[in-house]
Amino acid sequence: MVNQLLFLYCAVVIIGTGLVAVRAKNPVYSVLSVMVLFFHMAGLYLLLNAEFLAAIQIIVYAGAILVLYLFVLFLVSLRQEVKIERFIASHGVSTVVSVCLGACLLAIIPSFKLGAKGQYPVERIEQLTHTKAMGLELYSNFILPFEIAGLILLIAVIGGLVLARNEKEVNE
Amino acid sequence: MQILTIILQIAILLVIVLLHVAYATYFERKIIGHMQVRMGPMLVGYHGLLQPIADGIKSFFKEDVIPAQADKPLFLFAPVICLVTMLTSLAVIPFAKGWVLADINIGLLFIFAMSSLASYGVILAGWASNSKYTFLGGLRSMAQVISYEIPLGLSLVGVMMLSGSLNLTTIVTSQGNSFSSMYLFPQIIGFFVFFIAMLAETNRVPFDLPEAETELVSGYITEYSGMRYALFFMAEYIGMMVMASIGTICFLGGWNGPFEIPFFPPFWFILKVYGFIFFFIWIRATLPRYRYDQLMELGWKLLIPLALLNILLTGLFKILVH
Amino acid sequence: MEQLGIAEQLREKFTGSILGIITHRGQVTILVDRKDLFRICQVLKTDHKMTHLNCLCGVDNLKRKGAHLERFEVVYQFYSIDNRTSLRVKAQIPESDPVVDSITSLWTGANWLERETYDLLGIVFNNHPKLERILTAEDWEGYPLRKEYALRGDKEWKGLEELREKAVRLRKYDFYGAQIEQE
Amino acid sequence: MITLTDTQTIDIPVQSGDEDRYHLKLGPQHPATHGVLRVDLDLDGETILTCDPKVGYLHRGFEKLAEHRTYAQNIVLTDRLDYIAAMSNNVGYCEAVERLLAIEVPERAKMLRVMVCEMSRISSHLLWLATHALDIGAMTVFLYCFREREVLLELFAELCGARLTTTYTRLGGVRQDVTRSIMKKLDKFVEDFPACIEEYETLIDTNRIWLKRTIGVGQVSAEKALDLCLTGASLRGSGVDYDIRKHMPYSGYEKFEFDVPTGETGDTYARYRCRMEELRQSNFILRQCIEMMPPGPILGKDAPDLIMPIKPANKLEVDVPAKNALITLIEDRDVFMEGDIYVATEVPKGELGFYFISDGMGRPYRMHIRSPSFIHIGALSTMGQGVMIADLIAIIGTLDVVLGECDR
Repeated sequence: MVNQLLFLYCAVVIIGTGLVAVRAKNPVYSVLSVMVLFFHMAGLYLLLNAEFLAAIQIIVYAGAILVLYLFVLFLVSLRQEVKIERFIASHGVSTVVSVCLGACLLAIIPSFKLGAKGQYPVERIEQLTHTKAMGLELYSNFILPFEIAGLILLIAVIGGLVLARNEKEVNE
Repeated sequence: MQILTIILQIAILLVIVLLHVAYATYFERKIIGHMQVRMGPMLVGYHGLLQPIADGIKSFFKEDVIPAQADKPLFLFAPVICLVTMLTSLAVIPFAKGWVLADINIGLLFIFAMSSLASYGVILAGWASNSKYTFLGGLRSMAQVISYEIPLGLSLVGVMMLSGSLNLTTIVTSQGNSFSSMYLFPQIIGFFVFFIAMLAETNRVPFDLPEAETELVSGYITEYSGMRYALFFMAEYIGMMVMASIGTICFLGGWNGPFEIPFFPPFWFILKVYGFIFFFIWIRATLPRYRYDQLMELGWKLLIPLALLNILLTGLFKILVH
Repeated sequence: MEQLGIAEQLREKFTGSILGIITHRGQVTILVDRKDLFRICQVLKTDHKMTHLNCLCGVDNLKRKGAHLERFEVVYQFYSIDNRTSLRVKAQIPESDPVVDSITSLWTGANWLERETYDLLGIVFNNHPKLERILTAEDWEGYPLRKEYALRGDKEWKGLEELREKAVRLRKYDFYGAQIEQE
Repeated sequence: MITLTDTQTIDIPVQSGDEDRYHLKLGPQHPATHGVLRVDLDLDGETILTCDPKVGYLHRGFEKLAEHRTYAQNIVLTDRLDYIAAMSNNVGYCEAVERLLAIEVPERAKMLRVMVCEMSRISSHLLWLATHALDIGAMTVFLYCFREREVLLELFAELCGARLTTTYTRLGGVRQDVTRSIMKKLDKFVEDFPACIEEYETLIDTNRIWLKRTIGVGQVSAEKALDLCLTGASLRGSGVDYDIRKHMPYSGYEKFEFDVPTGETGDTYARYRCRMEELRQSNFILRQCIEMMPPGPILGKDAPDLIMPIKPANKLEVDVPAKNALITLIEDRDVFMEGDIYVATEVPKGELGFYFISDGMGRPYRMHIRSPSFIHIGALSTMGQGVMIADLIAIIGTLDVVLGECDR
């Protein structure tokens, strides 16, 4: 019962802050509402006993990526941003798009099945601790995708460095 | 009933920690004072012992000035974010065996999460004040937090690998009782990286760039006054204590000491934390401040490679032992 | 005397431009025509190693009588660190056309000294990169070091009132530049 | 509330145009600008694109004021120039006026002047070191320096009754003779001081962060330094051997033995080293002063009275200050002859020059003060280009400026 209430709370807040993020006139407020959203996402993870995922959600998304967003926001001239008109001019288009998206979401609801399935149901995770379970799975069955993801990130990092350096040389 | 006990525990912990904060400012002023051939506070009470209380009363009753052009809700909220995140991270710190509010599995990660959130307070304070100095202070803080979170996390990976857990109590118990089995010795590189990153994470000298007095007036707290200013101060000191506790738990063997103290198990833990805080203060009295780009260089070019090396060495060590 | 020697050499080089050589208390001053001032300074710097510009200031000669004196003069004091000699150069400037060449291209440090002279005496320097008021406010009226300028005025600086008005006016706007509704 | 449709033009500085630039007005109320200096900065991140120092907040019109006061009255004004080393200014001013009016100064007074000059040089350099270190972030040096400076200021107070605004010199000599107690205290100070210098150096000299923050920062070549008209330690740090005490000795400096320390690299560290060496040399000069102090009068025979002729007797126009000030006319003395003079002295900040034009009266017709701080701040816009904010603070510190002297 308590769990369900908590889930309800998190879900409502996630939807609410998501709306605020889109509707807020001040981009800083948008980013902040996204932060609150991430918190409640972490809350959802915790309800699923995925505490490692919850912590990473906060550290990486709220702690690092959103800070970067804020960084970028602050660097562009914010006061002018606040003054200009919103970027979607016609409400008609946005209504159509969001209605379509909503319909898609509703359409896939029946395919959800309650309760975790497969090798790691909640009881097993509780026994193993989530961190360990995830580590085991990630470094045994999913080692190849994991390495590929790492490689892609490395390429992105090197690409970023190269781009930054080129720009600097051009400036000089 | 259970909830009541927890609330009582929280209240006791809060009172003790806040008193510690008050007296940490006192000791900082006294220690720096004596290092600088002066006395420090002397007037309120015997040798100024009541000074923190006088300061508290003063800042509580001072006018809370809000700049007319500030973004009011964020301006009011920013110090609260700082303080709340710092206080929350106290919940997972084990002061002695069983002396912990929430013994969760991911204690270490939880503290990282909280400390990275505390930077929001700083950043928002810098932005919402709508002053150029606070804004630059906020920007600096952002960059500093992003770059030093990484070595701070990586430096503790070695400890996680040795103890095989993220739970703080397990980390302490796996270090064993004896002096020589503290992780300080096998993890000396990690400790070095951690110590420097810890200074940067708590915005202390020589990494106090976000509030660099002589460059940015007071950095992100330039526009704050009265109680809100004090909240930032408290957050900074609690941050120091949390970081010192993490250092104690992960490298110095937590509450383990050369002999047992009856009735008061956290004795050794608190002593080690005091030692850390004394180091903080000593460094503040001694070192000049880094420049912004030098700080970045140190973080990215020295600390992160060192931390990675430490992880590599620890991994090799583990493979060899098994 | 070495200073006099330099002065003589200059007189030979710039015939007609050196109006006079004065010695007082062991210091030599040459009076020069303002047309050749820049070139004389250049020669002093390169040929006579007068690399150090001690002093640059303007003088208002309103209350001083003299045959060679115009309304203003600009005084340059040079020193040669290698030869340990110094020389003073004075350029006379008439009131009707208070203009003289700037030596900022020879000494960057002269920039502010010339600005100061302009600020306090109203002498204009040709080719100066940024000839603006420096010690007084941007919209200051008059040139304080001129002799007819009173030591004590009887009114406030006019910028003060403008500032006050501006402060009152801006109080109406908030962080985003929008108007605050009056309570 | 935010009203998006309102886009009226108002005077709030909204950033526009070049978005990369961030305008920062550093000062005039800022802990690191040593008074009321304002520096208008254009920033790209933390790097300074253009740097435009603004001065004049402390402009009190001394040059104008001096034209309405007698030579003797103007000594008081010189205290307020570089209020950190008022003694040096007093001496510089009196040396200039004495040269202009041909007044002889007795030997003892000269030696006393050298003594107070060097004392104020030490005190000024100590304050410089204190604030410079504080600017870079080392706060302990600050209090150590003040410990020694306090001794000197107490000595000043004992000597002439004031710690900062001393007005110690008089035309033709000095105002007060030293007592035995002062000499004893000074002797003790001179004895102890070298150890104190070493103490400061152990704190910062080999500190890695200090070296990182000072080496290569604000570098000027010898040529560039001359071009910027830098003087004092700022010039000597670039390797130019120019010290007025050696080049144009005044007040009997030729009798003293001392070295002029010069640097090579011309960066903040070289200037720091120069000034630390100067502290030692000043201490050495003080030692010689104590040993060589000759007996005799402290005021010359032909020292003018404090009352000086204001107007030639044949002119009768009276202006406001002469009416208000209690000054009576006395006979003209032949020393007040027409002419001009430029006399420079080496004050802690650099070359302090006084340019006088006399029209034969007891007041200067024109007094121009060549203040080192003014020119050093002028050099800031060149030196501060392309560095970071923290470096700019270090450069302001290393130039050792005092705004009282800059704005006059």
